[in-house]
Amino acid sequence: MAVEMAVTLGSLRLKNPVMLASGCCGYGLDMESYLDLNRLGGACLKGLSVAGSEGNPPPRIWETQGGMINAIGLQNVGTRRFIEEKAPRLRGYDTAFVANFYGHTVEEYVEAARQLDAEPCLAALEMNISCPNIQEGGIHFGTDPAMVHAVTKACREVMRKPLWVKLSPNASDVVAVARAAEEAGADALTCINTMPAMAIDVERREFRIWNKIGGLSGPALRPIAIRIVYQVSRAVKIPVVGIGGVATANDAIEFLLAGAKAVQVGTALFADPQCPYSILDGIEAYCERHGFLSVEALIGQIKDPGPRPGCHE
Amino acid sequence: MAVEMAVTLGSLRLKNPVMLASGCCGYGLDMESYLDLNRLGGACLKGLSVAGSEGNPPPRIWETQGGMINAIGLQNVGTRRFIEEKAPRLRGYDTAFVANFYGHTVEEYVEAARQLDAEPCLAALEMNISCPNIQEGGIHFGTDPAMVHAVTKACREVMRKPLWVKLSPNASDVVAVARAAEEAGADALTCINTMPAMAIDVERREFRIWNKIGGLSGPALRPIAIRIVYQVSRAVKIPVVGIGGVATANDAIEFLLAGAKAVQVGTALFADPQCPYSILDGIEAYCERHGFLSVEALIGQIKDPGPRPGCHE
Amino acid sequence: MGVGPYTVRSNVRRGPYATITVEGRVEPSKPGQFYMVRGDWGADPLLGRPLSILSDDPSQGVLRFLLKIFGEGSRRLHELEPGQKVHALGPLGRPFPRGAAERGGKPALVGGGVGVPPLVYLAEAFAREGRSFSFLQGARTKDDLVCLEELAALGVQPEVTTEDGSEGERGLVTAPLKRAIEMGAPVVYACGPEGMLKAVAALCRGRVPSYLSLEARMACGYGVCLGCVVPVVRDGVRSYERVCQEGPVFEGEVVEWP
Amino acid sequence: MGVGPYTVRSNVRRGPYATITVEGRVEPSKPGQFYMVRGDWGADPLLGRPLSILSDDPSQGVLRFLLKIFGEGSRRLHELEPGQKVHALGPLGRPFPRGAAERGGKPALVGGGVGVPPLVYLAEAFAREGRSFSFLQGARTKDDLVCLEELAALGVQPEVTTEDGSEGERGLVTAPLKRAIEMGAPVVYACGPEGMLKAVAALCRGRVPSYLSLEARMACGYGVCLGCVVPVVRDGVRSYERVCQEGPVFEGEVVEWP
Ligand SMILES: Cc1cc2nc3c(=O)[nH]c(=O)nc-3n(C[C@H](O)[C@H](O)[C@H](O)COP(=O)(O)OP(=O)(O)OC[C@H]3O[C@@H](n4cnc5c(N)ncnc54)[C@H](O)[C@@H]3O)c2cc1C
Ligand SMILES: Cc1cc2nc3c(=O)[nH]c(=O)nc-3n(C[C@H](O)[C@H](O)[C@H](O)COP(=O)(O)OP(=O)(O)OC[C@H]3O[C@@H](n4cnc5c(N)ncnc54)[C@H](O)[C@@H]3O)c2cc1C
Ligand SMILES: Cc1cc2nc3c(=O)[nH]c(=O)nc-3n(C[C@H](O)[C@H](O)[C@H](O)COP(=O)(O)O)c2cc1C
Ligand SMILES: Cc1cc2nc3c(=O)[nH]c(=O)nc-3n(C[C@H](O)[C@H](O)[C@H](O)COP(=O)(O)O)c2cc1C
Ligand code: FES
Ligand code: FES
Repeated sequence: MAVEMAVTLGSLRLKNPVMLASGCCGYGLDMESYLDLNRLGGACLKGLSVAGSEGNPPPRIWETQGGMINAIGLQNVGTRRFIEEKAPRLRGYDTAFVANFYGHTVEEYVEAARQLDAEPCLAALEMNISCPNIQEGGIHFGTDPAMVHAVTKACREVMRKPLWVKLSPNASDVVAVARAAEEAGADALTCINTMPAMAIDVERREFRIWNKIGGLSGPALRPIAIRIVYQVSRAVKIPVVGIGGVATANDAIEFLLAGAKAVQVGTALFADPQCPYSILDGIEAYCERHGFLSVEALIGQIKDPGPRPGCHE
Repeated sequence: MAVEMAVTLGSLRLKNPVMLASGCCGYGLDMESYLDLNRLGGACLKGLSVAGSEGNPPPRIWETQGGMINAIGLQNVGTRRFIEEKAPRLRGYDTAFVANFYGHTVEEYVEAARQLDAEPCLAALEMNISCPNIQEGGIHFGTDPAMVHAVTKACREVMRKPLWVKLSPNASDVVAVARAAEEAGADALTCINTMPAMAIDVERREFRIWNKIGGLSGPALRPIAIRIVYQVSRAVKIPVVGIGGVATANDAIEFLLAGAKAVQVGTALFADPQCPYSILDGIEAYCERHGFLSVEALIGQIKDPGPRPGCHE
Repeated sequence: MGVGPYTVRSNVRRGPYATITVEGRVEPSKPGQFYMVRGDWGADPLLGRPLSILSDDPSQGVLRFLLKIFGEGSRRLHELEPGQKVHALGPLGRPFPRGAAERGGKPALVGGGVGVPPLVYLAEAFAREGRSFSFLQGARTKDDLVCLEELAALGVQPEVTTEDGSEGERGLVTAPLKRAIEMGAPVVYACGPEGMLKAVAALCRGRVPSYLSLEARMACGYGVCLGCVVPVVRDGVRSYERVCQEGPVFEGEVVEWP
Repeated sequence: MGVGPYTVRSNVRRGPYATITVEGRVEPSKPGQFYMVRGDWGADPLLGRPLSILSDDPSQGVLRFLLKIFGEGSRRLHELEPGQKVHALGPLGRPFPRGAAERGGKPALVGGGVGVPPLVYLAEAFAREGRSFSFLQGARTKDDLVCLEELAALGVQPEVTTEDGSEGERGLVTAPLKRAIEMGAPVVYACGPEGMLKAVAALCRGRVPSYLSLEARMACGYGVCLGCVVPVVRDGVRSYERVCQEGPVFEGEVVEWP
């Protein structure tokens, strides 16, 4: 029995549901020695901005129990140099490259979206909204449905490619943010970005990370991400891409059953750059074992007993 | 050099900064075979409501990487039976018992607060606001500053004992929630409760937890908790109590340096009910090694380089 | 109550099974009690795993478990090497009550899979006291029979049933149990998979008292988390009781099956 | 590039130090390169730890590291037992450039602590090629001197300095290095604690090219996370470069010290 691995996210068809996560595979090219990108569903590239960024001073990372904190500071070469220097080398691949982009104002988002939309090697754009809005006193875009609506709409208007919006877990009502993005024209939602976190070196009494606060990623985050994928995928009609702590096929299947149409692998690549292969093999074997003819048939297929209003403690 | 271990939270003096967390030590009594409660700073008892609760059906718990999910459903005997059956056995202790309480309406909170406030064995009350407000369509109290203000104020008015408010990490702007509680008269803030989370049994395609969603606790959560303690303790004047993944003395010291006046130990008690002893010993040794004459001298003493506006990724 | 560091003395593996002996300070225990066991590793896995006492010797500071690989936690315990440290908390829970066994006749001990160890411990106690009893072990297939050596050392001849007939009688353990009850067993002690326990409870209901050792996911094992509850009905009143504290042994009559 | 499962062949411990030999598929490497090494455990610790190659033998599929306990990750690696599985990714990073060594004179190899292993590997390469060089090892005290056996096996007599004078010359390694430079060393290769590297860079600046192998916290080790950067200044332009990719070996002249 051959399992149909392809999944469809709106107008975009991925050859399988396993992608690389933004910030965890550079511009794709650095993965070449380890992975045949053409075997993957796709890869989300390091977050880009119009101006580029040299990133934060070190230390930028710290490992925690079951996870890690990073504050890279979105180091990137800028959209222009990306298009000139990196994109040409991506054009030969037969996989879906998704450019992740951000800004500090709506205008910066729109300009990045406009430039990247014109780049033929990209299958879609993924908007990172876990950034401070410097016009609104530094509130993070992603925590506020109204700001998410505004920035999504503004970008959608200047683009032709599919627009994915990547949600932050740090929102009181992530479903409201998801709905705002959908209403404003998002084509898919990526759930989730990292959770703001901190660690302290008690011997030196110093922050472990230059930026004090960084983003928590890895397996520690997965139960939060699964919950959000489940909540969001039931609340919107557009496809959801699951991300957060995927390291094994079982992890990926958890996301698919919860309602994600595809998954992205981030932190797990650091310990094992080839884990996407075993994830793919495992998903296929699972489908065979459980009689699913396609990955699509699996999506959202958790047996759901309906509303459960109990308390969390 | 004898280190002064006592800490003062408003009008309440704890003999040391290590407490047991609510829901992780029953009504205190179940810990007796393992711990001399009189050696601890205090213990927060299992969440109480006026009506009591039989709790959720099993399965109620699931282990995740570096953490666990629980949805006990706040099983408790109710305030009345607590006062009649449990409290008398707590009266002989020389430690600070804190009753954790909750409701599904403001009235339920107020009634629980009123009853517990009259119980002499209690040093303070800790309000759990991570519960759905059934009058407001099930939105969790803890995510909304206005609701937190209202419920805090209402309880404060009927009480004499110190009122601690236990914040949920699941708020877009946890500082706004903290400020609302402070303004409404909270005497201290406990940071943090569990984070909503989910896990799926992929072989059976079933939720791991009857309630589908449960609360994530344990070391996985600690970097999030440290960040929140740091943010909140800098934003309010009332004391902050740190909680989330404390298992070792270093973990506790991280919280104290971040700005917590005391810590609570929850999930770590499950693997080692005596870990509070080693935490206490370790804090004392740390103070000696670093020349702190008292734990109070340590609180908030992270070397802070000032604002760091970098991005989290 | 022991909350101790222990050292692995030996770990004898047979396929997915392992008989693990640890050394340390061991408090006296009774058959049916268990320990929460954890290796000396990081925060993944985080919690101890409940394991029944197979046998112990407080005077020698020795404790034995029979373990089967189930998921990640048991896989890690299976890999322990002699000399490695483990944390174990126990003995925990209520043991098999012995009152009904005094009534004369041969109590029936019914075990399956990793439910067998606590019954081997019970058999050892009975054997030491010179009481006779019958020991029934059910398994899917021959390879899933456990503790045969331990039973042989006690001079116990287990009545074996396997579902595929690869050893002993073909079928379920309820067949010989039915005969044992007909022969006048005054009480039934059982531990094993849920299906087996449910069938044992049904068979015993109204005829003979049964004591079933249940399994449940546990976080603490000592009563504080309320994570391990099962619904029970006592005097018509339904409530949740903790498998680690009110159990793991429950009267068959009170258990409400899913 | 090897992304492999390896098996621990031996782990020889001396206090906080351990010389760990693993077996598996080993790709050819050069001195200064490293591997990301991780035990076969759960998600805590999560990431590999960068370890310099002490020596390797691709034809025999053997790889050796010298490890010192620093925190939790290295403590867990220190505890590995023969037969256990490890994951190792490598060889990674740019090796020590050899061009300047061609110029004649004796290159100076300067190591301290866990910075010594890559220099032992370099010494081995020089020895094999029949080049002469000087090998300086600095330590706080006698017990922190490492790889003395390996050096002896290569016939290398290291010039030793200890801060407390417990072995060799009392003082810092910069003293013999100064002499080596005065004697005409064409190039300096160094790896060790930040303070040592900074002093070496200062001493060499303007006199002799220096190549320093830096340490940084790493998540991936192969260039994708941007976690391991250090500020460097090239042609007056400051930027962040990745220790795992543009390094770990940098010219002393370009490194901007904290
Ligand atoms: C009182 C009692 C005594 C037991 N005695 C033995 C014994 O002597 N030998 C033996 O091999 N096994 C015994 N078990 C079962 C054993 O505890 C589980 O097989 C083990 O916990 C599975 O953990 P895991 O990490 O391998 O599985 P996973 O499924 O990966 O575990 C995930 C979580 O579920 C829990 N869990 C999963 N299955 C069970 C189960 N059947 N019972 C309880 N918790 C479970 C785990 O503890 C863990 O918290 C006993 C269980 C109980 C409750
Ligand atoms: C290129 C390179 C080569 C190295 N070669 C060796 C070697 O051959 N032998 C050896 O013993 N050590 C070597 N180290 C240092 C070794 O990697 C660290 O001691 C180790 O990572 C510490 O991990 P830990 O968990 O014990 O410490 P923790 O402080 O608990 O580690 C926490 C985090 O910080 C990182 N970290 C802490 N200290 C260092 C450090 N000095 N360098 C890099 N990351 C650090 C860890 O990798 C981990 O992510 C090398 C480091 C680098 C960068
Ligand atoms: C080092 C690092 C860099 C990241 N950079 C970005 C980024 O540039 N843009 C973005 O949207 N997400 C970024 N992320 C977040 C990841 O894409 C992902 O959402 C998160 O790490 C959770 O997934 P994981 O647990 O699989 O890593 C980064 C994560 C890490 C660890
Ligand atoms: C099994 C369990 C039950 C809990 N019950 C309560 C409760 O009744 N009231 C409450 O405010 N918090 C409750 N909590 C949350 C803890 O008090 C604590 O905030 C959280 O677990 C994080 O701390 P930890 O990582 O140390 O466990 C419970 C946690 C667990 C694991
Ligand atoms: S396992 Fe915690 S109460 Fe039973
Ligand atoms: S460690 Fe990831 S880029 Fe260097």
